[in-house]
Amino acid sequence: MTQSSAAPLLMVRDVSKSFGPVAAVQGVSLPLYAGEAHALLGENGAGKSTLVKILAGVHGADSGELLMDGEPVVFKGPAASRAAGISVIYQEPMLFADLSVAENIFMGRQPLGVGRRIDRAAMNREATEVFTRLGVQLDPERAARGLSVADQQIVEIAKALSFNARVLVMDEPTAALTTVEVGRLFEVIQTLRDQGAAVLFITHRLEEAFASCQRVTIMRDGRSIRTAPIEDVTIDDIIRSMVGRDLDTLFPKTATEPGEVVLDVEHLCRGGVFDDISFQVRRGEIVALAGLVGAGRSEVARAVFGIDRRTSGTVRVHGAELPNGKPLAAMNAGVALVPEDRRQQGLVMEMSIDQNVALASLGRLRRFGLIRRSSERELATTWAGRLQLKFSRMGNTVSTLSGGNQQKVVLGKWLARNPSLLIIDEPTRGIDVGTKAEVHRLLNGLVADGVAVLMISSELPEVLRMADRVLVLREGRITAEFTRAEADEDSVMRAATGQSPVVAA
Amino acid sequence: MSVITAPAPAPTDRPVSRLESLLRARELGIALAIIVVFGLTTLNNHAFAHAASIQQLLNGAALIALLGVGETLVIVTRNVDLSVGSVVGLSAYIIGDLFKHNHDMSVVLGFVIAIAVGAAIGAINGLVTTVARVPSLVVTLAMLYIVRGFDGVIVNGKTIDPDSIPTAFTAVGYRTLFGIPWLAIIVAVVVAAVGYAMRSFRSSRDLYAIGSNPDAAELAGIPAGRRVFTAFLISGALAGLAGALFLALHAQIDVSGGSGYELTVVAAVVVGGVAIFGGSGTVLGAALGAVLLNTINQALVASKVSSFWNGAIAGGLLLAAIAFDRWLSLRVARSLQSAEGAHRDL
Amino acid sequence: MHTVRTVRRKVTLALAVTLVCTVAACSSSSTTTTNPTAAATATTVKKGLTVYFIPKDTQNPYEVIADQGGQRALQELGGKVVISSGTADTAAAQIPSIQAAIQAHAAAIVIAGNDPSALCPSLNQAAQAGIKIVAFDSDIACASSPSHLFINQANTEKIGTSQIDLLAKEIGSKGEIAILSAAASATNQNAWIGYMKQQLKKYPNMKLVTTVYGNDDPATSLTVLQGLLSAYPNLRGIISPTTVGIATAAQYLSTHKSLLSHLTLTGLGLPSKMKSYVHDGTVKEFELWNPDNLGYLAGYAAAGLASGSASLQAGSKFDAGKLNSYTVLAPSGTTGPSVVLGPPLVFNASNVDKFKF
Amino acid sequence: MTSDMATKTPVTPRRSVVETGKRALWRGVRRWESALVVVLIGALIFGSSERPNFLSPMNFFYTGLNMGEIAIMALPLTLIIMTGEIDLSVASMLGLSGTVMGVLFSNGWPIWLAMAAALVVGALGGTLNGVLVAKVGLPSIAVTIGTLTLFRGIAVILLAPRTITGFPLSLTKIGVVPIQGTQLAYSTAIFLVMAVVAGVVLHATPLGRALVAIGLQPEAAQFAGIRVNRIKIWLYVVSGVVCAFAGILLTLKNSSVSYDAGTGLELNVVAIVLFGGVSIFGGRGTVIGVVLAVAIVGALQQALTQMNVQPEVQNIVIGVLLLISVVIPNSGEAIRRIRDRARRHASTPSPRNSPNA
Repeated sequence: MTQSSAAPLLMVRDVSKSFGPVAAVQGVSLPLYAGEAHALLGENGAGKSTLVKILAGVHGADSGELLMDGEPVVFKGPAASRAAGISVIYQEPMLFADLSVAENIFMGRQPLGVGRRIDRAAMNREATEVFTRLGVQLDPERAARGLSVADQQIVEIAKALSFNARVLVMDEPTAALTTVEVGRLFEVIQTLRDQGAAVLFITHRLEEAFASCQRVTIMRDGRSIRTAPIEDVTIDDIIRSMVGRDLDTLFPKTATEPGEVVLDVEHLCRGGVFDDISFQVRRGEIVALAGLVGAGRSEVARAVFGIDRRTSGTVRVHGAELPNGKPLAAMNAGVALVPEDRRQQGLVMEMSIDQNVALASLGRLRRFGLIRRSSERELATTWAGRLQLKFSRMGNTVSTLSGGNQQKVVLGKWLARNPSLLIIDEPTRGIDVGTKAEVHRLLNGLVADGVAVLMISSELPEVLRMADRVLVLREGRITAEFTRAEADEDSVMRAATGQSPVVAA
Repeated sequence: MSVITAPAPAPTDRPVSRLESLLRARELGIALAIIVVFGLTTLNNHAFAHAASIQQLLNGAALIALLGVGETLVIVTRNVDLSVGSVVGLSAYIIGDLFKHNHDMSVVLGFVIAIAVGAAIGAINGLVTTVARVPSLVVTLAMLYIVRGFDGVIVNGKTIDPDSIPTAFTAVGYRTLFGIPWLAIIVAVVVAAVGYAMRSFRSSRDLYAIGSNPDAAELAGIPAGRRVFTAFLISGALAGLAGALFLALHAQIDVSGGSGYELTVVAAVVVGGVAIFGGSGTVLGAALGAVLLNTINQALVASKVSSFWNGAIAGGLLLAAIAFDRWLSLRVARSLQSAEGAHRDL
Repeated sequence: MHTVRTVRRKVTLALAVTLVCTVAACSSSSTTTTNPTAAATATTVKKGLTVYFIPKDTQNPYEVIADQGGQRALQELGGKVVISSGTADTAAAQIPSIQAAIQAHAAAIVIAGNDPSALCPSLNQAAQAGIKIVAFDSDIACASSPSHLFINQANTEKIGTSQIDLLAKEIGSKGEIAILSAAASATNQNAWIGYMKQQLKKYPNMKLVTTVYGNDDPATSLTVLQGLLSAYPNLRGIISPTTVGIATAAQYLSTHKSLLSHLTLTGLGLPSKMKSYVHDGTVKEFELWNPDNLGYLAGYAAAGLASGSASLQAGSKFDAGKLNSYTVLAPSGTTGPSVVLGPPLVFNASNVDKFKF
Repeated sequence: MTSDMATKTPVTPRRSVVETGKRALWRGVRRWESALVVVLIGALIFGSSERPNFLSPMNFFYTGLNMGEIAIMALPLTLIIMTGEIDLSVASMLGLSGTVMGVLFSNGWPIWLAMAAALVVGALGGTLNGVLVAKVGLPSIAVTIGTLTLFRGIAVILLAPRTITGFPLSLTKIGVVPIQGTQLAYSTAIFLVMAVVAGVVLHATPLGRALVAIGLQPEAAQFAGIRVNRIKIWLYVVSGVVCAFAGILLTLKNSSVSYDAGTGLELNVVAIVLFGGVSIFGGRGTVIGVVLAVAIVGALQQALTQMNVQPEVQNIVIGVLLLISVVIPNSGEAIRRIRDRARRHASTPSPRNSPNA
């Protein structure tokens, strides 16, 4: 915990930015002090990402000003912001798949040799140096295509380091990271702070804010609600100021009595991805697949649903075997999959809300082969109501919704088929605390009604509090199974990272 | 939430870099293909290996190769330029007409004007594409019509006859230096220069970045608009140059000059290993792609196969080429996955 | 160039046409070959006639020249010519022009059909609207109506045989020869090639090794020519019965003079394109008829028909201005009444400069 | 795990990090049809002001005749482009099917059987495209440039240098005369029927919705249980069959076929579909828009021809229309972006301004 020097390194003062009628950011102010990590918290749609893009120079502020070392600065573009010593790490890494890792780090400022030509040797050397500073080993000449999300983050961070950035802005860098990698990230942040950099850290995992930040600013509806040293706030008042009201218990999992087997997976195998996966999910229970990102959890889900073909093994739903690689067959057998990546897989972002809700149920909405718009609208309205969807017009594209509401649309799309097995991958990734609670309550309701739920989550607390049983995957194999009682953070993490004799499943 | 510090992962890259070197050796692959075709043809017809017919191979491929260079720049940025064929026709006719009316116009000036005409059209393509941010495929398709139409209006049934073009100009089309046709030398120089630039300068690396991930390019502060504009500008200029060379080579030009080139060029570029959706590919590969297609055309006639087979074979080859690319990238992906697994191993 | 290109018509049909008119044609036209004196005045022809010229496409240089001939004819006759067609050599592109002619109440249509039959229905309509139909350059073959007059540039057999004879003369009637044609679909090309093969029987020592197709595109023509040369090193002669092909070949040979020692080029070409090659010795002789005269004759025929001073009666004569008078040949086979412009002209260093086309 | 790097889609404004303005574009697209109606009316007024009987049924008949094949091929292409793919092999398939039909017919097959065979070839060709694009996962633009060359090449092998004619008149006349008692060309009627079918399928059926979803976001479509690959393959098969059918119509219209029938039409067809407001990136567009585009282009061509405007001008007009059709819907966003940049350069923060201006 470093003390904050008098003048902030970067001061955001009364900044506003609006898109048409939508005021994304209104009069936000926050100070970033050298050597300090500053957590920026808030629900989705609170305006955090817009603020980040203003700092990054992607958007120009409509009013208000940015002061660096007390001097007002105006960024004409991302380059300007970077030149001023601000570097931004976005939630999804932004790499050039076709270019080498080193070139990704130094794009636009590659070290030059004689005749202003790029000095590749020097470039690779510098890249390696940065990686050593980060304590990782990546081949700088290797193409970025095919890097794991974590390694992509590493490259992004390396990029930021190579700038010797004075201000480092991280927009949910941990969303896709495993605990191990998060740990490494925090060490990096520590290093940067020691070098006198200011860090703005955006996350939905409040624990992380407490673990690594000294100061916190909470945003709601585009406004900065309060800024305070971390030790002056508790999780509860943070949540209160985020959602603007008190929250009933966060993870209200009610115990249920599991019924007969719905999903029965035997010796499921997909070459090079996962191997010999066997498990069952019963009516009225939530089974969680835990493990590190890349351990093959989502891949198992995809194979069960039929998005990917399985190389061997069987998948039975209500005793009937599912054909290989046929999502439609799975759906007709009563399986629903709420995928990991909402924006890419879960929704057609440019389609209207009602059309997205109806997309998986069109078969039932036909008359003489034609879609009945009326019943389509009706279906959508029903589910919007049940899920308390916040929207202005059914005809708007889902891209206009906040992350949480988008997730509700995905859920509505699948619940509209009233499935008997719901596979839900990262149910609450990147959605705000309020909606998180709603989603969890919803899952409870479903299992209570006898739906079988297979849940995949990188958030241990979520897994531990929601799941009746926890299956841990490591390197594509099930390495442990815990009952609700046995499961705790330590045991699950050890099984996931393979740091202990595997508990017999 | 618990924070466990673990040793850093060490990705095992071996299989990757091997396959990547294979990818990089794409040019090598095409070169081999050319040699094979050439060799087989020579076996059943020794005349094919004569200096003369090698010159012919180079001359024949020169124009498409030249256009391929420009097209590569554009395609690498995830765009496409379909107007090149029309540009060739227009620039060739314009300077042809100038020569016709003032016979003692300097040859150099002729080239300069042709390039300028091409550059002008390239600029239009670039401006509309970048300023209005509209798909270049549509823009350049429209320009294909407009330029060809404009060409037709000014040509209006006239032709440029051989005797109205200064021999000093046509000489470029057939003179040789140490047995290498000037045409081929000019194109080779362009390929070498642009190829070198594409590897060694920041601005040209930007082109790859833009094609590889436009959003990231924007965030990296790369002036995408300006770069893409430049790519179209160069593509246009080279098409103009190609027009001049067309006139020099054929000593005649009418309204149909260069029509249909656009698809041939794209085909050559794709055969040359340039990814149609941008981000990767080299001008050398594109040029070699052009040489390969032309070699096959001539090899067919030379080996007394009916020239009727040209089309079918060229088409099949193109399909084979892209299928091969796909197969290769799948291999890379798979080997990466296993590398991935290994990497998680710690 | 494209005269010599893309008449979509069955070869046999073409043969039938020409075999018959041959005999008569030679007699009638022998007297009336180019005689550029005394522009006769056609008293019997009405003034102010509008004649639609519909070439294969508007850019076809050969036909541009022919159309100019037609314009001159109508000027002499105090009428006017409207030239209308598409950019592509397709019947579809010509149909709107026929339509336009009908709506403009033209007196006659002079058409170079891109398709022998596809135009018939629309031409039929024109005929019903009282428009006289004249076909030139490439005939239309309509089953019954409309009746029309075909202006034949020269008879097909003569074009074929004479080129073989020309080449034979130059290479001493022996050695391998090849043909560089236009599009493989060009029916009149194929008809001529058919006669060339017949004529070759007279020259046992000359062997036609292959026919290659340059599609009337300089680039393609050059590629196939180069392939040809490396495929047949002992090639003695090349016939290119298409103006683009022969010009491309001439350009290549004139720049690779070494080849000329053993290789001879001839065919059908435009003097304007060829004269430099004739003078630098690349090409000794080549053939063509006078497209300007072709259009001129067609113009007079159209005007005559429209004014009733000419008829489709076999043997009936009509005035053709500077070309004197022409006799209409009897219908035969699938061809209706026709006249033949005359035998092809042979161009060489002595006369190539005289011609403006 | 790294899908964002694995998949590559052409860069589009709406994919930009700066996400605003895409709805402006969306609305622009939807407004496009009404714009087209205005343009069409304009074209008609323009035509009839130049030519009194421009709106005559006969004129309508010929317009339909001229646009027939292009219009028909445009429909399946519309659906394909809706899914974000493209098919450049349409014109080659048209040529190939005509060739197959002609060759078989000339070898004594009954005409109906020959036609059936042509359709089968269309299906096979389409399957090849579909499998390469959907199953093997190759970029459709590259694949169909390949099959464009391949199909045409096969046609050349089969037919060149011959040209087949002599199809039964009973059939060939449907290519040139209107339907009994109407002024409707058969091809026009067929087009209209197919257009209605295509329109219903695209806009009112689950399949159509699936096409849109695939075009906008293939992965999401797959996760919603839409059989993306199968649908794409079938689209290409349909496209192949329809183009083969168009080839049959063209053959009958010309009552003759050669290997190069319809060469180069592919770009016209693409141009019309795009001018109809279909987004080249998929997911956006309407069949009615494409129908309007066909009507506009047809009317303009007819008008310009009858005014005896140089046909090249028509190319320029098409090109300009095409440019406008993409620039207009995007201009809003462009203007906003320019203003925004200007504002930021004049580094004084100004009051809010709408991104969708």
